[in-house]
Formats: sequence, structure tokens, C-alpha cells
Amino acid sequence: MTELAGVHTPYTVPVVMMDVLQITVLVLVAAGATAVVLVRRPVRQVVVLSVYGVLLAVLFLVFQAPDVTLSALTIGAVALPIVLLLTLAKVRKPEE
Amino acid sequence: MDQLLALVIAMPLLAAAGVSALGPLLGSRRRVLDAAAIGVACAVAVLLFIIMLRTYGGDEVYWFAGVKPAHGVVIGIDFEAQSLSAGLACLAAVLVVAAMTFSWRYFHGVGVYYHALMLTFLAGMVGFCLTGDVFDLFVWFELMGVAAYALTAYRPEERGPIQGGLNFAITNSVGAYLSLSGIGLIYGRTGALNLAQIGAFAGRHPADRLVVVAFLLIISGLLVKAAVVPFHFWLADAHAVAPTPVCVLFSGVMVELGLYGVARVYWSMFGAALGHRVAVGHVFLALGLLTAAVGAVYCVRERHIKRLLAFSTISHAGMFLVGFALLTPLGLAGSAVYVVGHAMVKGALFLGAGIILHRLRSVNEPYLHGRGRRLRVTGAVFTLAGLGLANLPPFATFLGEGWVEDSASAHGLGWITAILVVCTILSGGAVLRVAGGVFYGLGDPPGEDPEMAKEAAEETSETDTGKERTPLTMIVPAAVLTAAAIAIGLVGRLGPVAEAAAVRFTDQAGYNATVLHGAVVTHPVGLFPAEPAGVTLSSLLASGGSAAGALILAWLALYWRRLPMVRDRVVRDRVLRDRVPGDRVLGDRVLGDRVLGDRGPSQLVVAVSRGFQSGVVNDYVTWLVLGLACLGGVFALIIG
Amino acid sequence: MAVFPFVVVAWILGIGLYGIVTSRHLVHQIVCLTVVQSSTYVLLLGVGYVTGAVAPYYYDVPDHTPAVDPVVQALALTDVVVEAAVTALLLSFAVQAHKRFGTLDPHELASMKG
Amino acid sequence: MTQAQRRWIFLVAGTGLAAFYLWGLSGLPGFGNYPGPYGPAILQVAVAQTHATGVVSAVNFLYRGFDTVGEEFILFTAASGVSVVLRHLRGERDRSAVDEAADRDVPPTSSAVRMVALVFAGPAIVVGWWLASHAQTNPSGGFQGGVVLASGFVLVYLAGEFLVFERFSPVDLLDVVEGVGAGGFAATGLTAVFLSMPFLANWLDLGQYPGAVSSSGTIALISFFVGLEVAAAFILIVGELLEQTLLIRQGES
Repeated sequence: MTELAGVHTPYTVPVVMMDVLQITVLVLVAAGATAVVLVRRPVRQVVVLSVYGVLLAVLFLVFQAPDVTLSALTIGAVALPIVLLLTLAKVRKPEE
Repeated sequence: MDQLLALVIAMPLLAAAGVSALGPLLGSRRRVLDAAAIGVACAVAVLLFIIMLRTYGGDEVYWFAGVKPAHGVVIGIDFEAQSLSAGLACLAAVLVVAAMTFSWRYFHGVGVYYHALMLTFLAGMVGFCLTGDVFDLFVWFELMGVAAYALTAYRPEERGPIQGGLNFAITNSVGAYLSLSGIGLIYGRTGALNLAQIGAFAGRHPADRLVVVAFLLIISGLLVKAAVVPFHFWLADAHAVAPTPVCVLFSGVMVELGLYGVARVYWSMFGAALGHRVAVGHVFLALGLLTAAVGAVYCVRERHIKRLLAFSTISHAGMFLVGFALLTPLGLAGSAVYVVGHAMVKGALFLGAGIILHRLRSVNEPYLHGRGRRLRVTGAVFTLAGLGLANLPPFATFLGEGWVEDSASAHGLGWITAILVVCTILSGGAVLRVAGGVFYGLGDPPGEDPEMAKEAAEETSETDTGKERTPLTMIVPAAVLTAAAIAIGLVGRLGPVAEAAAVRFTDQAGYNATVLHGAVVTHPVGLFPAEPAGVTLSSLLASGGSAAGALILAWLALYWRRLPMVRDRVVRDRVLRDRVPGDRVLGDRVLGDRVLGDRGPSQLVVAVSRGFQSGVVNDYVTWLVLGLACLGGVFALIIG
Repeated sequence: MAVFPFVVVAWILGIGLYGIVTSRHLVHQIVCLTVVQSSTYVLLLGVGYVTGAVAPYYYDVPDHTPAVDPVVQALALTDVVVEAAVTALLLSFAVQAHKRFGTLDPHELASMKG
Repeated sequence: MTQAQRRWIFLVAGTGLAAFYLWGLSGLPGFGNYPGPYGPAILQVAVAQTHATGVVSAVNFLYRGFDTVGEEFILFTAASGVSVVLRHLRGERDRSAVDEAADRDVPPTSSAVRMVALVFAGPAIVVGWWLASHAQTNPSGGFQGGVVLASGFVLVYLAGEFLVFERFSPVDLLDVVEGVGAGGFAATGLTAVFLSMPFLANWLDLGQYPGAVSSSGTIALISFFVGLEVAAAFILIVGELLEQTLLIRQGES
């Protein structure tokens, strides 16, 4: 982005730092998704899922999307886990 | 400015919200709302019919919120109505009216949710047909999907609906998200969401890899919805369990909307970029023929009437895909008219199955043998619709398939006719076999496959009052649909008109000019010139042959045990079977295999087909991914 | 960095599909479906990103500051709602399935359907 | 198919599909090089045209407001679907109140949890309301606000005050609110039609100052309806599932 080099960017961090930040968060998100899939015990999976929701929210923030961040937080980290836990409370087998 | 295009989507949505909000307030006077819901669906059908007629002379574009393109850059969302798309939406509305009328006395208590769901389903279908924006296409696709999943499970007190609904929802959702991935990729490339704008950008260069990947991903969700092999597994599970009036919509129009989506996406976004290669058409042709054949074979084997009709739908979806794959206006016009005719007769057949279920409490063909004799009117309608499904002239189905075959022959693909005729005979014959056995008690009851008997017995009655007679609200819609299928086939000049509409549909440059620059295209130019659309001798022979073949097949299926060469062995086997007390059902299975004399292979076929249609959604998603990977490989070879 | 985010998208999509295919528990399977869908958010926001640009809000920055694409953000918002809606509906199916069959294993569900 | 067969077929097919996808990525402009023209075109005109400083909200509720109509009705349909699927269980409670009770061991809610939940319920409702009514200025909107609003009510349940919760949210009332929310959106759009403007066009005064709470015309109104619909749908969904859990709790006491 040569044309942006001279433009004042309102970030508090240089663009290179932003790259590093984004790559870090992307790796974390990929790892989070993997963890959600590989954790097969439902209740534990819900906990991992809400962590994944927070990671996604952070990713959206560094992608400059505060709106989506808010949705990802309310849905991914709060609403979805609540609904999932309620479902699991209903379908839990007696012996568990 | 013309507001009709806004009304056809706003009315059903507002009515759905209204029904939901007012339902609890009105209490026992809710029938008013039921009637209002039907009224709204009727009004939508009428408006769409007007739009269809009016857009024959030129497309209409409606910019929501009045956000028109500025300097050729689209920043809003548009509805783009053409005769074909408006006609398909109109068909959806007509079927919704038929299904809701049928349901008037069908369910024990229809409840306010049923109508709200039906109306949002209708809105989803209308929006899907008319939208000119690819993300909007996804949104209405999802609305259609969510309403359909909920309607599938409308009777959750049964065991089946939940299972079928889950398979349906998970497979279709995976498809929808793949489509959305494709939309994301094409947006990343072109920075546009409008179909015309994407088409204009992508068409500037020959397709590169990204365009091919995006194309395949976008159509993957549509192919799942269209039940194209190998993405079709969910369909029979969902149809078997969904309430019968809902099946009318699933089979009559939802599956076809998936195909419409493929055609829309191809003709307005990717056609020019892909260079209209014959090879691309041939990929779809192969898919269509495979789908037609697989559906037909499963259809003949089936004893559960709703599943049987569902497999017939898969087979027909394959034939519609063949019409599109020819990439000719005549082929497309054939598919369009075929879709309409098929929707009418298939709707009538499902409504007939619903009446059977209402009166006789079963959809298991062997059990029902001869029990439907008293249902004279239903029997007549069902048989007539079955003949329509077998392409008997003058049903509209005969015109549709005839044009597809004519167009294929004109392009040196005459052998396609043979395959289509065989598939039509198989599924038509299966339906006529049901008609002959159930309503007229002809021949011997078909042998029971223990697995299928189990499945069919699962289906219990959807209703519990008024078993003694068939209410008029049930039989009239079925009869009207059948009559309409004949009437449409008799409309004069249907061929040239439908083909002109198809030419307009395939005119990508005209579509772009209309949307992006507000041009009025009076003389659309398709990729291929129009071919003569009429009733040719060969199409008469083919469809007459299909109908006759289907009748013969049905007769054979009912009477084969009485043929001289097998009769003796049947008697011997029956004695043998009677000596073994216990599972009578199993006895029939063994009997069938011995008479056929190929016990090994036939059981292998059964095992293999059961293995595919396993009911495990994990398997379905596996096949979906495998199918996509194969298609991806083929497209990569063609373009790359 | 040019394609890395999109490789991550492919990974999330693939691992989600793997989860659906190998799952033996319906609730787990539905969660895997949300993982598949989450890949589309990353894809959408990824394609609309502009290096060095700000979020599309002109509340406290001067007009015509370079901003990232607002359209993909609106699409992602819609996508999130769709996810929530579909997941809730599927979970209610799961509750019913458990009620009817006493199991949430897709294999056992399939063998019991008849 | 056995689990192992499925896994192998998937790994082969998935690898193929991934290869196909990666093969296509070469055609994508690199990350951070969004090519336009859609985004820049909107950014150029949005603030002046709508007086909303949050361009995402302007896109969501005006330029691509029609998508949002579909989205709201997806949620509406899903909530109706949840009611349909779970409704029969509700009916069953009347027939057999004691089913599946014995095997549960739900500890009573501790008073600390009650306190915390009750303390947070009020702020959650306030924050939700604020979010739903500031779509035009801040990164917020009806959707996020609706969910937060609804979770305020859910917190009331966490506090163990289920009976209060139930009194707050009888299913019929929620159906009405949901219908009003979803229908209000559609009706706002239709009002424009009756004023002979295009569906969803802005028919309210934009307000003098971009960014003020009362600015941006129908964007704020639609956002409010969306908030209503989302909150009702979410409470309805949670409520239906809660009723399932309640089935168990009632059996115990």
C-alpha cells in the first residue's frame, strides 16, 4: 500500500505491528476452531466455544469491525452458550 | 414507479407477523386469520401473475429504498423481474394457496404458527426468485430453508419428523454456508454484490481460477437444495416425514428453485466469464442424467408412497437440469414448462397421498392394496395425475420434456431422449402401480421389504377427526391442480412465448444494461437463436411411448406373479413359505428373490442402496464434500 | 500475509466439516456447524479489509479518512443473526430427538427412525 | 459406512476440495487490498445522505435494509419453529408432570449468584436499550441491543426468580411483541410505499445534525423495531428451552 505510506494513519500502532497482531489473532482463531471441534464432551465444548467466540470478537476488532465484534460477543460468547447449556441441561443423561 | 414488486414480498411478511401477533389475541376466532392468510397468498399469486404478463415485453427493476446505481456502481438492492422468474414465484404462490386450502381441515389444530411459517416460506421463495443481488439470494435462501426445516418438523410428536428435519437442516445449512463462502470470494474479487455488476466485472476477462472456485461454491448450496446426485440424500428423508401439504411445496417448487438459482447465477453472473463452454454444459448434463436415473431407480423400488413420490421428484429434477444444461433457449423453455406441469401433477399426487393418509391412516403401499376402492374421486385424480407424470399428452409435462428432447436432438444429443423416456417410464410406472393397487385393487399386493414396511408403518395419521368422508377442501385443490396441468398444456402459442421468455433470461448483456443503466431491452438476444417450439411428431411419439410404457410397467408390477412362466414357482414358494411360521414379511422378500433368480446381486443392490441412503447425516455431508471435490477437479481441468 | 487469512478461512471450514462428519453427538455436530459458519465471517471481513484504514465510523474522525469496507460488515452482521437463528432451531430439534429416542448419536437416530 | 470409512473418504475429498480452494485463491487481490467499488461508493455518500455517522448501520438499515428484512424474518421464523418443535412437550407436562424427575440433582442457587445476577440484570436491560437506540451513531444497533436486553431478562432467571421470569414473558405476549417487532419493520418499509416512495425508503426527517440520537430518520426507527423483535425472539427461544428445564425442576420440588 504505497499510496498509504505518506498518509497519516490514525492507528496508535504502525502498520507492521498491525500485521503481526492480525497474524497472531488469526492463528489463535484457527487453533480455537480446531479445539471446538476436537473437544467432544459437550459441556466442555460449550466452554471452548465461548472462548472461541471471544477470539473471533478480538479478530473482528483488529479487522476494524466494531459492530461485528459486538455481535460476535453477544452471540458467540453469551447467547449461544446459554442456549447450548440449556439444551444440554435438558438432554444430559442420568449417569453423567 | 411500480410498487407491485415491493408488495409481493412485503404482504406475506407483514401477514406472517400479523398472524403471529394477532393469533393469541383472537383466541378461538382464529379461523379468521387462517382465511386471511390464504387470502394474502391468493393476492400474491395474482400480483405475480400480473407481473409475469407485464414483464414479457421487458424486464422490470425495483430499487429498494430508492437507492439507484450511481455512475454504473450499484449501492442498493434490486428486484429484477422477468417473465420466467415472476412465473416461478407465481407458481410458488399458487402451490402455497393449494397447500393451505388443503390444510383447512387437515390438521387436528393447524395453529397460528403453521400459517406464519407458510407465509414466510412463500416470502422466501418470492424473494429468491426476484432478487438481483447475490447476498440477498443467500438471505432468502436461508429464510426459505429455516421455514422449511420448521415445517418439516411440524408434527414433532412423531419420531420421524425430527430425524428427517435434522438431516434436511444440517445438509442444507452446510450447502448454504458453502454458497456464502463463494459469495465472499467473488465479492473479494469484484467488490460487487449485484448479479449484473458481478457479471459485468467478471465478464471482462476470461474466467480465472478464482471465478471458477466461486462459481462452484455458490452453486453447491443450490445443488443441495435442488437434490442433484450426490447432494440429494436429504430429500427423501425430509419428504417422507414432512406434512403432506408441505411436501407439495418441497417437491413442486422448492427443489426447482434450487435449479432456478443455478440457472440465474449462470446466466447473469458467470456465463460470459466462463465463456459459455460446451464442456461446462456437459458437466451439468452428466449430473442431470445421473440424477434422473438414480431417482427413477429408487422410485420404482419404493413402497412408502411419500418417499416414492420424493424419489420421482429427484428424477424429474435431473431432467430439468438436463434442459438447462443444453444452454439453449428451447431447452430452458422446456424445463420451465416442465417445472410448471410437474409442480401441478406432483402437487395433486401429494395431496392425493394426504387424502389416503387422512382416510386410511397409512402410506404403506402393500398394506393399502385394494383398501382405497371407496375413494373414487381421489382415485381418479391420482390416476390422472400419475398419467400426467408419465407425460401423457396434453399434460404440460409432455410439452416440456418434448422441447428438451427436441433441443437435444437439434444439437446432436438425440440419445438423451432414450434416457429421459426410460426415467419417465420408471417413475410414472411406479406411481401408476400405486394407483392401480390402492384405488382399484388390481393385481397382487407388492412384496414387502421388511425395512420399508418398518419405515412405512412409522407414518401414522396426520389427522384424527372426520375420517368418514373426504372434505371438499382436500379434494378440490388436487383436482384443480390436475386440471390446470392439462389446461396449461392446451394454451395456444405457449411454445413461442415460453421460448421468448427463455431468450430474455439468457440475454446476459440485456440483463446488465437493464439493471446497471436502466435500459429497456425490447429485443433480447440470447446466446443461441430460438429454435422452433412446437409439437413435433417425435415428441408425440416419445411422450405417448412414455405413458404407454408406464402403464405397461405398472401392469407388470401388479401382475407379474400371474405370468405363466413364474406362476408355478410362486405357488411352490408360497407353500414353502407357509411351512415356515414366523416372519411373513421376510417370506415375501425371499420369495421375490427366488422368482427373480438372482438373489445375490439383488440383495447386493439393496445393501448398496441402503448404504447410500443411510439416514446418517454424517454420511450425507461426506458425500457432499466428495461430490464437490470431484466437481472441482472437473472444473479445474476444463478451465485451468 | 497476502493470502494467510484466507488459508485460515479454509482451515476453519475444513475442520468444521470434519467435525460434522465424525461427530457422534448431535449437539457437538450443531456446534461444528457454527464453526463452519464462522469461517464465512472471517472470509467476509478479510476480503473487505483495507490496510491502514479505520473502522467505517465518522463519529470522531475527519470525513474521508480511508475506511475499511462497511458492506462486508453489514453482511457479517446478517450472517451472525442467521447463525443464531439456525442454531436455536437445530437445538430445539436436538431436544426433541433426545426426548423421542433417548439418544443424540446420529447413527442410533438413523437406525431408530423406522 | 463405518466411522473409519467415513473419516478416510472425508480426508481424501476434503484435501481435494481444499486444494481446489487454494488453487483459486491466486485470483484474489491480496489481504488488505479490497478493490471496491461497492464500499468506497457507499462511504462517499452515506453520511451526507443519511445523517448517520455509523456507516455500517446505514448500510444495514437503508442501503441494504432489504437484506435486514430477510434477516429479521429468519429470526422470526426460527423462533416460531422452536415454538412448534417444543410446543408438544409443553402440552405433555399437563399429562405427566413427574417424568424424568428423579435422576436430577440440581443444587439450589446460591445467594451470591442471586445477588450478582439481580445486580446485573438492571444494567443489562439499560445497556441493551441504549445499544438498540444508538444504531445511527455508534457501533451498535437493534440486533446487539436486543440480545443484551434479552439477556437481562435471562439474568432474572439465573437469580432463581423463574416465576418472575415467567410472569414477565408469557409465551402469548412474546408472540405479540415478536410480531410487532418484525411486522413493524415491514410496516415501516410499507409506509414509504403508501407515501409513493420505494419500499424501505426513508420517509422521516433526517434531523439537522449527523450523529445526534434523533437523527437519520427511519434508520433509528427500524433499529428500534429490530431490537424489539430480537429481544422477543431470544427470550422466546430461551423461555421455550427453560420450560424444558423447568419440567425437571418442578418434578423435584
